[in-house]
Amino acid sequence: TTTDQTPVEKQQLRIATTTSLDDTKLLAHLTPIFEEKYNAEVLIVSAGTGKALEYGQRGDVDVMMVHDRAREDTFIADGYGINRRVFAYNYFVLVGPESDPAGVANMAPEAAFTAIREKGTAGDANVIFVSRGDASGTHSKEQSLWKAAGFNYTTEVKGSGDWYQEAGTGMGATLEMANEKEAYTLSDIGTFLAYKGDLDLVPIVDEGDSLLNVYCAMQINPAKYPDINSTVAKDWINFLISDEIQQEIASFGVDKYGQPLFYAAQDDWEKIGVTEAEVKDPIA
Amino acid sequence: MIELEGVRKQFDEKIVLDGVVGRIERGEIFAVIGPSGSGKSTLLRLIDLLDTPTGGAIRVNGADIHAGKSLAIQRMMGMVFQKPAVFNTTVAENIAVGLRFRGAREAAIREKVEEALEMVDLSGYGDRRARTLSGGEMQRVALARAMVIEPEILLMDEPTANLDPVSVATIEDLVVRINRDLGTTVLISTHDMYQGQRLAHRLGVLMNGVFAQVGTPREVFTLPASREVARFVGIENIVDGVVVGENGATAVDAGGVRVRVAAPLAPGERVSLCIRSEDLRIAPADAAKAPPGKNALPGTVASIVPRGPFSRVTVDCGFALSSVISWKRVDDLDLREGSSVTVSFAPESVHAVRRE
Amino acid sequence: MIELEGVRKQFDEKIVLDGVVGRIERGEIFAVIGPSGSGKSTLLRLIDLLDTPTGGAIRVNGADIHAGKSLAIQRMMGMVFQKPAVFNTTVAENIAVGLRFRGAREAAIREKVEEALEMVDLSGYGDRRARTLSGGEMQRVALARAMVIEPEILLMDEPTANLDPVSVATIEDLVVRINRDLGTTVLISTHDMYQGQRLAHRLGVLMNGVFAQVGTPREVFTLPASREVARFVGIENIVDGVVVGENGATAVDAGGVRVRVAAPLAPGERVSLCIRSEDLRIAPADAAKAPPGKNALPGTVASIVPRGPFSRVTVDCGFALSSVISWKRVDDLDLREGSSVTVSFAPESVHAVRRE
Amino acid sequence: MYEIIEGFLEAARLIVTLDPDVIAISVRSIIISLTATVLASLVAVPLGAAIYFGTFPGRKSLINLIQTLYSLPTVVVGLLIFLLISRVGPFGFMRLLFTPTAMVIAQTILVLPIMTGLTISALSGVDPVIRDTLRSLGATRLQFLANIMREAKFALLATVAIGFGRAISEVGAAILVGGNIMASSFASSTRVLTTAISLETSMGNISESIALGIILLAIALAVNLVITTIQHR
Amino acid sequence: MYEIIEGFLEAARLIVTLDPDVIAISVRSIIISLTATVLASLVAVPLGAAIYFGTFPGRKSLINLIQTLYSLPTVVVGLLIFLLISRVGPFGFMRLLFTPTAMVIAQTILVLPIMTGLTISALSGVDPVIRDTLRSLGATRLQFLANIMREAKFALLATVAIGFGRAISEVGAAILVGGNIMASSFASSTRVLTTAISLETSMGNISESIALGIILLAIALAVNLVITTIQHR
Ligand SMILES: Nc1ncnc2c1ncn2[C@@H]1O[C@H](COP(=O)(O)OP(=O)(O)OP(=O)(O)O)[C@@H](O)[C@H]1O
Ligand SMILES: Nc1ncnc2c1ncn2[C@@H]1O[C@H](COP(=O)(O)OP(=O)(O)OP(=O)(O)O)[C@@H](O)[C@H]1O
Ligand SMILES: [Mg+2]
Ligand SMILES: [Mg+2]
Repeated sequence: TTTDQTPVEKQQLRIATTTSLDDTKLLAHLTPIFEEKYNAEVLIVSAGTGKALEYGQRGDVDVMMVHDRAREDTFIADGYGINRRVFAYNYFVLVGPESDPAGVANMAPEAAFTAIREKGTAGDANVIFVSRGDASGTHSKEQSLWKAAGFNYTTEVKGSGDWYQEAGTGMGATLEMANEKEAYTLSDIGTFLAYKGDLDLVPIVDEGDSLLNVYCAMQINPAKYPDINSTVAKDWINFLISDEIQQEIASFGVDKYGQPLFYAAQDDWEKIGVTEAEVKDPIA
Repeated sequence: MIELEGVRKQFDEKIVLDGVVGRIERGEIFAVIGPSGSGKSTLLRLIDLLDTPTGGAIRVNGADIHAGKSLAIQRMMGMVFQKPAVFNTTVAENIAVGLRFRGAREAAIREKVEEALEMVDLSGYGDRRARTLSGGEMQRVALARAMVIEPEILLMDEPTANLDPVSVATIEDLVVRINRDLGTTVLISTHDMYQGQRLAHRLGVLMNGVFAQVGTPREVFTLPASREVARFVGIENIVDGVVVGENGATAVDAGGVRVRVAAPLAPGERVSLCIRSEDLRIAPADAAKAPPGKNALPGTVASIVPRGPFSRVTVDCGFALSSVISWKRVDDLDLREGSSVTVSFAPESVHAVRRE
Repeated sequence: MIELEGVRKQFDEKIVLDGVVGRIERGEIFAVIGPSGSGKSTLLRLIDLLDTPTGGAIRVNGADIHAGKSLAIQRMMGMVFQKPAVFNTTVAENIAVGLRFRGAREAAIREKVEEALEMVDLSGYGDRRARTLSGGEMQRVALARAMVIEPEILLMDEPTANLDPVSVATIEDLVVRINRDLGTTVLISTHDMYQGQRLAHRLGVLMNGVFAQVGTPREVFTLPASREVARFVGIENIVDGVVVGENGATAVDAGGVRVRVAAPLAPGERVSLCIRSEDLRIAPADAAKAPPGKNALPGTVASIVPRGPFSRVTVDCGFALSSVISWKRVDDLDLREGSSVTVSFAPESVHAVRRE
Repeated sequence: MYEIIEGFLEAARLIVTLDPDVIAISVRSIIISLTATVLASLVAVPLGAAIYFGTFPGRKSLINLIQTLYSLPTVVVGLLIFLLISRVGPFGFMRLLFTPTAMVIAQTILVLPIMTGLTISALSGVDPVIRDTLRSLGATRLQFLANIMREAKFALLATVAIGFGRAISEVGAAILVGGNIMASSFASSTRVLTTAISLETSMGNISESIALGIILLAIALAVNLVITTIQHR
Repeated sequence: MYEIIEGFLEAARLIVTLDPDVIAISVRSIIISLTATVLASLVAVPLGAAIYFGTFPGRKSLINLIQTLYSLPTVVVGLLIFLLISRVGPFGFMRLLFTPTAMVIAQTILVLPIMTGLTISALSGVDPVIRDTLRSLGATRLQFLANIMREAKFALLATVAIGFGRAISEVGAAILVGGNIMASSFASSTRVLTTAISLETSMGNISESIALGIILLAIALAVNLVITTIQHR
């Protein structure tokens, strides 16, 4: 589809993306390559996962890039999304003050969460956990971690005391808040690295499969919205899982942060628990 | 041309106009005079379609103007407000506004504005910012602004209240000229009775919500319809009394003093006698007797107050009578407080009004 | 008490006051008269510390009031503005403002306000919203507001411009009373010369940025200092001529007609003769000759114009001379346009001013 | 579009059921924004008066500056306050960041320019003769100001209405210095209506957002009715 | 605090080096917000005049409603427009979402209440005698309005300044309906100064945010100077 503002020959691709992909500048790095190759124009709308899904559900974008498996499944099951492909992953990290008042450094994630909650509910004023509290992918992950640790999130965590505070904002602001309050929080690695210079927070727990953060792209179902731009959408997703771009993703950020922000999904499909088709098969 | 048919206007509780009836003829200069707060401005505003009467009708050329307010009727009229406001622009632009509204051409506008400025003695003020003008200058701009559109009916609400006598004379001449040359009907409200009289063909005296009297200046000034009107039009000497018969002629007994009156009155009637001060003659007490039939009342001078180029001499003849005479004459007669004098006046100079 | 020492005021380019010099005594009523735009309001505003002179000084009791503006000096004065504005509250509150500023007690305020309302004839208006008052009512509220604080100096800028004669008389009486009873110094600007004269102990005629003349009303009215002042104070008959010697007496040749003058003048001088209309006597042409030494000029009636309770009769005697006489007398003399008459007046009635 | 209708229903439901979270958020919004408006009035009105009646050099430039600050984005205000009160900032020792107090400060500063500017407008609307009359009646500075303000009452209260509107509707500063915290105690929480709306929106809960927006407008309406009542008294 | 100083330096650098991205964003901000302000004026001024001079029933309630809408949060405006123009909305077929046009619409609607309200205030500041004089001079409706507006010029232009300030400083609606898109073509992009500031802030780039804020204020200053010049002419 085209809008009136663009030159006729250029196709427009509208992408709704979770903020972490945009904030890390990964997409800004990839789009020029795509645009040149496919003579297309990419329009990126970055929003929280919930809002991104809303855009997708209303047919306002052609492609969605998010990191919340459970909601992705519902989205696809409801018939809004098709052709999901996983193109990158990295890890969430539990960050906190260097002093680590709950003493949870290098514990397994679930154990660390349990310990923090215990100290917090016991009334240790130094132990605070700041939650995104905004139904983002990160918030979803946090909730699933509480669940894995054996707690009922809505009754036993949320509202169980002033130790648990919902920021209700984006990752950056949540990190700022945790920094100010010398509190723990769960962050995606990309945002944390981008902010690191301004923060006194350090990674407390950064290992464990349950911290896995998997990014996927999917097409909005043209059956729902027939005039959606499905050709370029396909091109984009196939572009992401192409060998060349997988390389780009794997090396992105090394020069700036000394470590990669994302890992290519191409060869690690088993580790991240998806099918090979989902990382490799181009969309027909 | 303008007919007032029981015009009423009420603000909240307060009834200001209580059924004003009157008729202003085409080409006439009609002055509305009346005390402060009597509703002169209110009446003019109703005629100029700026306010709606709460009762009655106002007809212009037969048509009820408030029935279907129309621009055509509005444009027949021009109004000068009591406290004029000027637009925040130059004097010339202020005067041009009405012409612009009527789509006049630029050259015509410039010429007419120039003429109007001259008329109100403000030539050369065209480029001044109107907001910085003095009170009187502003009033003259407002006048020029209303006159320049050559309305059929010119409404003026105390247009010379802030002007000095020389300017007043200029403006009055202008009004008379416009009325004479263009046939403009002029309705002017004024608190200056002399102005009303100088200018107007007829006067209406607005009091207590109605015209207490409508008539030519001479009628209103010499034959006021009531004690109140008499007082308002400046008749200094108003004496209350009762009519008595006296040798076939009519006389009025005012607290023991008899005053002869020319007009026939029924004995026993309670009346107020109005005697204009200029009809009184003050002479030394020992001067030749007044001719028979004339009133000649002895008295003593109670006070002498300067008033304009004259002095106002008040004589106590049982009741107070005052006369306005020139300073010179006061000196000639060697009048001073306490002097014994005779006040004489003709019975024809006495106007009697019934008291309720 | 108030000394004006070369007071100057300039707005941008325009010089309004150009070195006004004068002195107003304690307890005096001083009237500033002058044409519209001559700077009367400007002068009063400067005295009331509302504006700053661009030159000269104003002293009150010896102190330059603009050198160190002080509340104490401000509070000595009260001012009534030419176009008064009222506060958006009740009439009573409007009048109370100045008292409140001075911290008066509630009971005292109530009493004084009631008194003031009565003084200006607005009893019962206390609870009205001041914004809805008529022009004249507002002006009376402004008067009451300034008077109620009993200032030492009362400044009034055309305070009766919007009032009818009855109200004017009330206010004038009030001013005289305040001046007499409280010793208030009153400085009043007015375009109504008669008012100036009725009220003022002395008048200042403001013209071209300075006082063209300062004097008692009698001085200003009978002996104007210049042709301009003469014209302004309403002397209708101003005749230009050249002084000639005539049989030892002084006479002036005005276009061939000789007028005798009592005052000694140097022959050859160019003068203007001012003759008040009330000093003229108009008699039928065939009436007895005027006594020797009096001026008696033959002429024909050029026009008869009603003016107040009088008529203004203009006679062409080579130059125009007009006199104001009562209607009755016009009828008695059977005057009409074209009638041949003789105009007579004493040489003492002629005031001559030098022409530049 | 049905989200709008749903929003109304949701708003009705939240109000009728006295949803405790919503009530806490609404009360917090009212307290914070009213406090900020009152504080801002206390500064803006005297400041506006000082500028309007003042005759200092640079007066015109100052007025221009104030008008320019109408465009100050709330985020920028938030950032500046943030820098001042964050732990490493000059006022960091006061530990104000992420407290309702910080939000009051930010909103006060946010509405100051417009309230000051509108105060100047309100005062210039007073007839100059009224000013002269007050001076002439011997008003002290304070009496003068009090009376001029009474004359300008209508416009000044309209200014307060605008200030309150801007304070309660802004979100950028509130979220930056307040943090949109939902803690279990009322005092530690900083979530107000606008930040809650933002959050709901970012979660894609459009009906809830609109419901909260309607509640916010209902509050604004109530405040305006109070102001209008005072205006016409 | 050093971020503020850094912000100034950064702003200077961005301006001096004519950073093409910053210039594009700034120009877009100006175009969108000016357009919105002009459109809003075209609606608000006649509307305000109609309300001020009108005598219909419910007039007072309408004015109250308008004052209430001063508190309309930008996010709520954004949401409402979003619902209207998103693909499944009633105007979805026009494909306006994520275009500068959508942002203009949102900002226009956002500033309408305050501009209408202030227009009413501006008109009520005109001396009633001026109104009577115009009527008396036989003004048509249009001539009447044009002249009243000329008399109220000062206050009306101040209204425009406030409208522009609110438009260019708002972010909630801009981000919702614009999407903060940085595309390769100017016309397809929707990033404006405020959304860019939000983005920089969310990425922790405080100096950059402040730099952009300073540029925004510089633009506002320029626009204000123009308005002031017209006011005093
Ligand atoms: N602020 C101003 N700027 C420019 N000119 C002014 C200003 N104020 C007054 N003037 C001019 O100064 C002159 C004197 O004004 P002022 O008001 O003192 O006259 P006035 O004698 O009171 O006249 P009037 O009898 O008409 O009230 C006028 O020509 C007026 O236009
Ligand atoms: N809007 C209003 N609301 C209430 N009363 C009003 C209103 N307008 C005028 N009045 C009252 O109506 C009466 C007549 O007012 P109007 O202005 O017509 O008097 P006027 O004869 O012109 O007086 P003046 O000679 O003092 O100008 C006054 O008592 C005035 O207070
Ligand atoms: Mg009147
Ligand atoms: Mg004056």
